[in-house]
Amino acid sequence: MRLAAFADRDWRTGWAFAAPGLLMLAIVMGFPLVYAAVISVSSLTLLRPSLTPFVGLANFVTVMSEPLFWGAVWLTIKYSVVTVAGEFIIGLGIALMINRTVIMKPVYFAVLTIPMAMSPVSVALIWRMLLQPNLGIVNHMLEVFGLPRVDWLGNADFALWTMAGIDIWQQTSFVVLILAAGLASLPRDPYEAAEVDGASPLQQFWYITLPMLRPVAAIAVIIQLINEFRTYDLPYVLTKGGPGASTEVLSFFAYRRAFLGLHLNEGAAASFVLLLIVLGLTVLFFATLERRR
Amino acid sequence: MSSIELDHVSKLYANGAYGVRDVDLTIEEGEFVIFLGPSGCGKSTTLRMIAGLESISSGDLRIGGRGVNNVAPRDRNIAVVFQSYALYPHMSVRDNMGFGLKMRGVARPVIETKINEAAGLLGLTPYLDRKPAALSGGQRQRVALGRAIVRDPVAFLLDEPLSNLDAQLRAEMRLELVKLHRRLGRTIVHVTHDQVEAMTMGDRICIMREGRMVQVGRPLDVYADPVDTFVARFLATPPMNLIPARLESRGDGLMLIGAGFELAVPERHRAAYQPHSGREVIFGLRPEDLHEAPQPGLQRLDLTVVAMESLGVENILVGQFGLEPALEMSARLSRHFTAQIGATVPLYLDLTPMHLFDPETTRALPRPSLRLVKP
Amino acid sequence: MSSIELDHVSKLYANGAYGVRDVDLTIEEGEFVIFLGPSGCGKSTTLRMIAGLESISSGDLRIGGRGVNNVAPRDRNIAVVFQSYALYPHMSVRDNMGFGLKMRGVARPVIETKINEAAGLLGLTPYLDRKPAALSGGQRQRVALGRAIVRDPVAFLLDEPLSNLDAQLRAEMRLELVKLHRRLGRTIVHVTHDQVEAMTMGDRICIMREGRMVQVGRPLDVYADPVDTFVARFLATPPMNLIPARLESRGDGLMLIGAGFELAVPERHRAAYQPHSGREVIFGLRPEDLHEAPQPGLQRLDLTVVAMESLGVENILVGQFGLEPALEMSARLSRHFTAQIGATVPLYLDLTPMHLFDPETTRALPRPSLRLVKP
Amino acid sequence: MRHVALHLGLLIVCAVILLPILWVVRTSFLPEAMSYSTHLLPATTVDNYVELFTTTRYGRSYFNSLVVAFGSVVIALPFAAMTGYAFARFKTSGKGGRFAVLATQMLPSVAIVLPAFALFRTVGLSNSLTGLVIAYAALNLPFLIWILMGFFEGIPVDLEWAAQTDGATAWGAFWRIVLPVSLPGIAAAGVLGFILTWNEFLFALVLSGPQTATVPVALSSLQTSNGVQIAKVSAGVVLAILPLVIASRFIQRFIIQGLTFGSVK
Amino acid sequence: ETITLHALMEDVPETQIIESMLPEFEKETGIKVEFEKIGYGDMHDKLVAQLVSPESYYNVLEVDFLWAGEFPAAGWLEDLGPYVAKSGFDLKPFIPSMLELLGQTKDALPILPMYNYSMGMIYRTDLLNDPKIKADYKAQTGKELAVPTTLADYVELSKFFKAKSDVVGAAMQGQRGDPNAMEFSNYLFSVGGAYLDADHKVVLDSAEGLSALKLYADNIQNGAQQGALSATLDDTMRLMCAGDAFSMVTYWWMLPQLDSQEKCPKVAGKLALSVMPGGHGESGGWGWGIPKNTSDESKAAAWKFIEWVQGKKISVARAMEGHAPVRSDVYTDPAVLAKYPFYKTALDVVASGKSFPIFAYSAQYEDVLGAQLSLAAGGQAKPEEALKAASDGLSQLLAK
Ligand SMILES: Nc1ncnc2c1ncn2[C@@H]1O[C@H](COP(=O)(O)OP(=O)(O)OP(=O)(O)O)[C@@H](O)[C@H]1O
Ligand SMILES: Nc1ncnc2c1ncn2[C@@H]1O[C@H](COP(=O)(O)OP(=O)(O)OP(=O)(O)O)[C@@H](O)[C@H]1O
Ligand SMILES: [Mg+2]
Ligand SMILES: [Mg+2]
Repeated sequence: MRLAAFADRDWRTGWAFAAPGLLMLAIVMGFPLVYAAVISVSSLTLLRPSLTPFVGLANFVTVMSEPLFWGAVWLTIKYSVVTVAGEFIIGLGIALMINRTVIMKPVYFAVLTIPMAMSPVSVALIWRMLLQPNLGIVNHMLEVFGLPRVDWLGNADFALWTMAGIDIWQQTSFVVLILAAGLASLPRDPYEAAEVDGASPLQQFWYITLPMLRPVAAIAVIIQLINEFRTYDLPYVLTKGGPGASTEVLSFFAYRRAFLGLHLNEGAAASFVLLLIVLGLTVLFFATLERRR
Repeated sequence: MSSIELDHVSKLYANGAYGVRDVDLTIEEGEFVIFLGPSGCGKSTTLRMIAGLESISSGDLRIGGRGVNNVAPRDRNIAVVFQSYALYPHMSVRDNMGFGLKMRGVARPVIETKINEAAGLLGLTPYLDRKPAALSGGQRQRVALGRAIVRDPVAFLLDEPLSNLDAQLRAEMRLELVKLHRRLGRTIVHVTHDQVEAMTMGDRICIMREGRMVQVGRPLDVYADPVDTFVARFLATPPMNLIPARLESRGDGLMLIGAGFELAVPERHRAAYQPHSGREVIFGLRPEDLHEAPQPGLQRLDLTVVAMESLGVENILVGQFGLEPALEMSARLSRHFTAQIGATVPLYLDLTPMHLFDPETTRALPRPSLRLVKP
Repeated sequence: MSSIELDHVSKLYANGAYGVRDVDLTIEEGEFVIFLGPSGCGKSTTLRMIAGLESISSGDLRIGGRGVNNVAPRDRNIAVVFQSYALYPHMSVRDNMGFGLKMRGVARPVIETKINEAAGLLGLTPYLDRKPAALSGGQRQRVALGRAIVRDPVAFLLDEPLSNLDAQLRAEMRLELVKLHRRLGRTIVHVTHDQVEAMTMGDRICIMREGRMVQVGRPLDVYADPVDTFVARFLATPPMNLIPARLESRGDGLMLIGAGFELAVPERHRAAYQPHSGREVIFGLRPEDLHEAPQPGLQRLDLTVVAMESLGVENILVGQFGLEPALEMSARLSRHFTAQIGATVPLYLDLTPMHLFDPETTRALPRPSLRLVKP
Repeated sequence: MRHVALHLGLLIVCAVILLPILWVVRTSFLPEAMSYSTHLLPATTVDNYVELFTTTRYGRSYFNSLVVAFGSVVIALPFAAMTGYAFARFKTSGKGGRFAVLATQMLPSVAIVLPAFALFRTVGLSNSLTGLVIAYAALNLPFLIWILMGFFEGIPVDLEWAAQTDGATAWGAFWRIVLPVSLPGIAAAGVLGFILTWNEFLFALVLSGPQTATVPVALSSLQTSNGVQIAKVSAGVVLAILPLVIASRFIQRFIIQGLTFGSVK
Repeated sequence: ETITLHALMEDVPETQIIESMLPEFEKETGIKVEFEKIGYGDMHDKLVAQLVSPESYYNVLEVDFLWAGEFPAAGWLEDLGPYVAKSGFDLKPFIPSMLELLGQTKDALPILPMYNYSMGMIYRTDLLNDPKIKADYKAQTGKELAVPTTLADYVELSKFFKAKSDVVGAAMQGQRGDPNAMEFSNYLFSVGGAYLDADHKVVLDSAEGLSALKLYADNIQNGAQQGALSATLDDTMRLMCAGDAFSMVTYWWMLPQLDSQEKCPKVAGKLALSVMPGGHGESGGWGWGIPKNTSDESKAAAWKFIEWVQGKKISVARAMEGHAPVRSDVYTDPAVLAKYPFYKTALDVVASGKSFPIFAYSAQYEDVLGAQLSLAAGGQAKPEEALKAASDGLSQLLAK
């Protein structure tokens, strides 16, 4: 009884802190989210903007029985995992390097922030220019070096990975940002202990840095994962999902359903499927982390 | 091959403050050295420089004859107990202790054995799987100690490793450290504020003050013959009584004359002190040289009791004597001695181990040492 | 109005381990209480519960008669020195010390004055503008202490506040704390492992063991009459000698008979111990009750010297006696006493303050206290 | 030796980032017709920049973006910090709550942009900067909450205890101790919020009107069915990069320099 | 209390031409018009948000022909018929195929044409007249090198150029979606195929359809530039401009942009426009609409504006600036023809244009078709299967 009473105080303080943020989130995001959820089980289309009759899970069934859907799911997972892994590994490497240098630090940092400051749409436009197969500078340089021209986005086997490369080029900076901040707030003490315990820089990284950075790193990974799952600007500008369906990721699929197909309800259903997948992966990810600890 | 030489080593911190100034010290292989000094005098800084964790601003550091100013800490193979413990917060006690061994490629079963052994020694066995955050202060300190003693390094640097332990455990640990030293024969540098540790554990003690080494010597030598009033007062509690007086020849005797008291300098010191006759001096006498009972050779001094502290083991008396403003002396007396505050009690001073210091330089006036050379 | 009452208070940690079990203690307003106990026995936990930082698993805590189980720490107005210091890393020493006052809306100039005063007292004046990271261990600890003493709280909770200071500074701080206590008259709970602090500073000492309070009393009472062998051994170093023996009536006398020794129980304890005649007991005698010179009433015991420790101030002798396996006793002797290892020396035991304990329960066998009631 | 390798690595990274950017900078100074030329600098002109401001409303959009990005961060950061703190320290709402908050960001924006538009329209906040600021503040919240939560979890609870016994309220401990100690995290979260807003497109498109379009919308409008005006896009991108590069000078103090508080036991 | 008209416009020259004349309109009528210019891809999303809301911020709409089925079907647009009747606006000069393209029915006129983007073939005259190439071609095929008249000829020619010269035969916009769907439509119409028959039955899956698709895939693979499958209009234009391609199937008004000494010095003066080989190409265009969810006053003002901007006078004035007219009287206007002689051909292109199926799901169908075309052209699907899928997709969408 008394135990509860004490916890109660903490509990209330906690809610007092959490409330403004949660309230704001609830007010601004709550309605759209609920509305989107309602739409996903309604018969609302742009041509017939009425929620009724409700159709239950029919939209989900429709969407899932679409031949392109499961391909899109698989593609999205593949794409997200590859980009997040790439961004994390490269980003961690860069963050560590930056953390260790003394001189030039601000310069490196300034350069690293550049890609973040570009919206994905402009990044896509720019890379379309650079990778233009016939006139672009990249293929031109390849040719200068005696290499064959590459059909970066027009080849079904390549397009997704080109897109992933562009995404990594841009988004790695974001991972660096968070990891660098995480590194900066690690305590110095354990490193001194590790030094005298004879740990090499690599071992320090593996046994000290990585575990201590884990909470922040995990969050960076998750946020990135969510962002990648929702990617739609890049395929929108770069490939429109093509060639064929080779870059048709799930949120682009949802976009097509909602805005081209005018079936907001099916778009919402596809979106919720995506949400469930990401949520599942997120929970799984944290469960794994916790078990490994 | 693992002597540690500090050759005019200084440490200047970024803010312009000196941590250590011009320290010159050679620690022989296998020696057990105690660092002692007031808070902030540079003990930890010196240790950290030896470990390689702090850059050396000037001077040279050699380990086993090899200059190591630029050698990374991990290549020096030194085990350190940090004053702040510096435990790995994300590792269990077991992993904390095993880390150093693991890094040096020791086989898993060997590590396990060593950890279990050390944990048994330190009373940490029930806590092996906890994280440091769930330990008490003393338990954390023991983990820090355990992390060092499982290893077999070139030298151990222990920075107040027992400060947060209870007296009993501390006594046990003291013994264990001495045993460890005997068994491995490794150099040990031990920072402590504990008089018992300082006096009993080390081959030598090094007394630091404001970044400098002021006296280095065998514990009882330093205790018996402090080079100045600082060391004289520093080494024991209650510290040595220091009384301003004048040295005067009286017949063929030499007298210490102060405001309201006169004491005769013992025969054996007369020759040494004679040259200073007629000068102001500071007269030093340790509290344990004031006795409650008269004995031949002791000189009587009447003290008005100002304070009486019963430590259980013994009683400390603080008394005043002489003219206004009165002088003060403390005396260590038996636990059975009692006296009312304000009462006047006669105490009997043994002046044989007396000291005289120059009031200006605070340096001791030389006299033959009373210390017998240890066997 | 600021007594602190712990009413069957327990603390169960999340991992199922008890930090504190069923502690029942009333600390009067203005009392100076010492907590003493082995590492990990629950001292810090108790303090943190009083401060309101740790939830109470069961039992009631009252401050000034008011139940405070659910009162926030800041509303208890208690100053704490944390064992881990818990300094604010981003604030200068000055701001660290002033924070508590600022939070309570004290005027800036007043804060300044108080900080300067405390800093002077603690020898921190030159460091006021530094961040804690640029301080030595002892300096940090003093900042932690300073943070508490600038305030005027209902009670001070000091968790080993002097452990990392040198002996001299510690003596000064001890004095300052006592003065502070006199001046403000606030309740102080002080955790320490230092015997001098424990014996001299507090009105009462509370000895804890494995989460329980085992003895609470005035320091000299506890010293003179420990309730069990744990307390007997705990309170001093070297600890009380505990020797297994048998109590036997011999004529109208009462004898302690062990493997190779016989000692007569002094007259004054005979009545109390008579009922236990014929039983196995543990005989306890403190090292300071072994003397080097014969005196009337002392009983001679010949010891073979096993170890001799010169602490400067005094010498500790560890000797064996009796049959195989030999029994061991330690003795505190004067600094001038010397003996070769292996030699046999006669020592003279004063059995007046002797103790007997039940070997099974380890509890003391009752006898009239020798302690005179303090005036 | 290690230093050399380190800088070499970083220089390679910088080259990978900078080469495309430099090509963009170059393109921004070329006439549209030459934008695909493979020569280094066949001609130079500042027309692209001039036209951005004269024939399109890029200046206005730029201003809008700054206002919206700053505004939303200024609003979201305190809220996020508080909620993140509650999550980290008080375990408020448990794991479920944490994931629920994050889950609000897991829905592709295409699914909520129309409902959000409906909401904003109803309360009269569509087509206004205020509306955008609020929308982005809310959109950024979940990520910022999570990031800050991660940082707060790393702070020893001792410090807050000390503050509370010093008489600070939970709020005081948070404000005066926790926040300053986690400045790198705050800075990172702030930057993150800024760039998320600075780059977001769909909400900006749907919620904004002609006076409130943001930079991504403005740049996107250069993709016409008549072709992409890539030279102008380049110029716009170069301008869009500037504020963050300038700001990085200040941010880096917190983020990569660290606070070097060190241990204080 | 003047009314301000708000329009969401695509940021293209057509819009800029009108925008520059707006002050004139305001002076005449006192009605202020504000254009918000964004990219084509973003317009639909933004418009839809406004149109489904209780009151639209935009009170004049620029509507693409692809939405000409959807917007009226959703009931978002006013019928302009009564406005025409009331103001006595003359519809006769409007090219019938344009009116039809933008959804005019017997009963209603939801959208009034604004400008046209029908497609034809632009090709390099210099290459066609190059004696060496001529000889080569003759040697290889035994035929004279000439402007192709059938699709098969065109593809063969295209492949020849790619194989035998340093230019590719066709700059093709093969990106999935609008680009390839529009391009393919030309191929389909060129071989005489159709999406729907007169009774609105799906006839895409026919022999003609298959031959069109095969030729299309063949051209992408063997006649077009590398990366054609990801190319958009922009890419093809730049390729043509760089002189790296022999031909392209594109909007007819691309000609002046490419045939410009200033913009494309490599090909200026060496280009010509023709109707798509086979005689029919894809037609396309934009129109004006008035949303239902606005006030009556603004609807009236909107009509006034539409009437003004599509009237003969302004249309001619616009044409002089490069406007692609929807009125035949503008194409034949002497001043216009004097400035742009190729408008004569353009009129053929426009008049002969056939239309992509216009219904509620046109935009989606474009995407469905685009996906299948992309699969087939990329070799990921057999033409027969792709065509079947595309055709089935159309049936399904029509059935909705
Ligand atoms: N967070 C925790 N979770 C579980 N057990 C804990 C936790 N904190 C402390 N303990 C355990 O509770 C017991 C009491 O701890 P406490 O810190 O009160 O000891 P202490 O008496 O202060 O010891 P010391 O003198 O070493 O500081 C210890 O055995 C410790 O291991
Ligand atoms: N990072 C630093 N920057 C500036 N001065 C420092 C720094 N670290 C320590 N100092 C100063 O250097 C001096 C020596 O510090 P050191 O830690 O060696 O003392 P110490 O002898 O170990 O003291 P303690 O017994 O209190 O631990 C102190 O006065 C301290 O204030
Ligand atoms: Mg130190
Ligand atoms: Mg403790």
